[in-house]
Amino acid sequence: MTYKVKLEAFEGPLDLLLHLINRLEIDIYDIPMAELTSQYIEHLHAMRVLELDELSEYLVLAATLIEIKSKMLLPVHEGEALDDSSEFQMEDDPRDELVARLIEYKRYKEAANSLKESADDRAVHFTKIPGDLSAYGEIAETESDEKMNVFDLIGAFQKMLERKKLRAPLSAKIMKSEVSVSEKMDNIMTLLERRGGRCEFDTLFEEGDVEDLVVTFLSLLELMKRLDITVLQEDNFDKMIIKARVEGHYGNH
Amino acid sequence: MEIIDERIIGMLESFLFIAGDDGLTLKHIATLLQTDDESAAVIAEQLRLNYEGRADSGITLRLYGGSYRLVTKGEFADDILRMLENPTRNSITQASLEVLAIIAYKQPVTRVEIDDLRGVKSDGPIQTLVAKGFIMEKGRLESSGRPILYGTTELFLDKFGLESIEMLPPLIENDEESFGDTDLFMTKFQEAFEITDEGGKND
Amino acid sequence: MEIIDERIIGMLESFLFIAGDDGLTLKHIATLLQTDDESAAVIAEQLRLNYEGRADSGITLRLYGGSYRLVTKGEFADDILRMLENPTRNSITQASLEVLAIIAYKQPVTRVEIDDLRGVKSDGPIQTLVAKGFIMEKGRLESSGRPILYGTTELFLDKFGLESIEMLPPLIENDEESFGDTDLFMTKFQEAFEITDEGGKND
Repeated sequence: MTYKVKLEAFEGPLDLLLHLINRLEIDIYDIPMAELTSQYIEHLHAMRVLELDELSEYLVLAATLIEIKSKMLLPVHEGEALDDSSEFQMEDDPRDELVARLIEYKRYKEAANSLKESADDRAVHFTKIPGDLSAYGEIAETESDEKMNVFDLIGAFQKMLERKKLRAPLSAKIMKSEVSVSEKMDNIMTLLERRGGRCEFDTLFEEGDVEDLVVTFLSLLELMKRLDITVLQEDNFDKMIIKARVEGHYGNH
Repeated sequence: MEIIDERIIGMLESFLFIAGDDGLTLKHIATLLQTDDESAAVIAEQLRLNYEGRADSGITLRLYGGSYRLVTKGEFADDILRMLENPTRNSITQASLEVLAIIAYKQPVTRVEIDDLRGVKSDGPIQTLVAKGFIMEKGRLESSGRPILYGTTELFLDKFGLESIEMLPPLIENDEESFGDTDLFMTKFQEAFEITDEGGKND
Repeated sequence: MEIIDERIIGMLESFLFIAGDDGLTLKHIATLLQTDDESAAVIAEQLRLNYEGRADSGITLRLYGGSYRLVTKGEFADDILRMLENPTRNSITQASLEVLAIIAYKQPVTRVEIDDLRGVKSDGPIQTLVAKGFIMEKGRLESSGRPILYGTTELFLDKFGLESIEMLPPLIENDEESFGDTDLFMTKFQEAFEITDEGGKND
């Protein structure tokens, strides 16, 4: 029989254990060790087909579960009280440590969820790039010898990436004057004319965003197809040269 | 209530506008407005109230990580996101979030402590969080191996909408009730009945 | 006169706010507000009138070179000079920090590459960083114009407490986490179960 395992990504053995406790509606303060252990191990069997790095961590917890289970099966040594204080020493429940770990882990798991919510709330507010103060005058220098923090660099970089995501559509995407392939073909021919009929392939690709570059490339292909230009490369890895067709020369036919 | 000069509110707005993403601390605002921290806070609050009260305002004022920043109002988020080609919202994995939560609450904290708490290795998430600028090294523990102590950054406070690390919501203490919905339901049920009972006695 | 929806004025403000110094053309505004050029112009004019009519507003709307952009009001120009005298933390501005981060991680790198990455001109910050001795010329790119290649200096390593440039913490440039153990886990998990399922049917 293949048992059904809910396909969920577990963040580790404790996470899997919490999941089982929830699903089996177990009272965490009175865990039926036999049931939980067998369920846990069943899951491990299902997961064993995966070669997970974390498998060892799951196995460690399995060992712990089995150990607790066996401890609970041992008879309690009742007659061993040697002094009066013993009645205050409640019998240590072998499950205590595990329960404490689970509860602690669960607290942070919940904190993680609330952080996520908080981040989602924050993400609906956008801000702007700082204004260029140098337009107003010289910025005062507060020279200091203090050490700088390399993690500030990372923060600055991440902030910039985020800002770029916003700027891309605002500045480039919609505002850009789109050059069509036919316009670009004209531009290239004019340029070639001005340069005495030839130029380096690379010079055509020096500026523009990806889209411009694609348009330029398509234009070149079209011009080549029409035999308006030829592209030469003298030697392997040499610079490619674009030559305008000389009137009257139609290839080598 | 003291009436705040309208001009000084406008002045603050112009400062905040220029500061943009960098934001301004209360101290900095006080210096710029040539006043004390307390008055600066009052003026900032008035500016915020102005924004919130006006439907024709697209921006508002927020305090994140100790810096006041002008930000767009949440109600326009969808309109703004519509312009983005591929709006990638916080793509942070559950594992990274767990590690981040542990660091946020227990900082400064070592990797081993985090591993122990989660029951799994946390190297990957820690590396991700450093690269995202949410956590940083806050020194080393003076013990064998001198392990790195991790703490959160200002960017973390900013991106998670927190005024300061003290403003993190408290961890759930004893969450006997939160285990299983049935328990929660029973507790609430009992509470409800206790109230009714007491009400009865008072008659 | 036609009454303009207050919300659309707010929406325009939020768009203009994000656009910053680049501003937005009328055409662009019309697209964003999903209306025609004429209405867009009316809405923009109303926003401008709102700003001009309010003493507690520090910003206003200007049309320069075909682009609408938010600017601080002229009357606060003298006050803004105080921001020059009281620059934000560290003595290094966010802009310089960004440029420094790009150079540190991507060196050797040309000014054009830096501009592209940031989406704004970076001449100012580059000059500042050269003057501070954090970056320097590391040769020229062998292409037309032979642009300068920038890299970080020894002083940079020293100030940031790095033994070598390799000691910079790793960076993630896209939002995807490269440590996607969970995804891999899920894929493998599902694969494994599909196989099991098929096995079952054959029985």
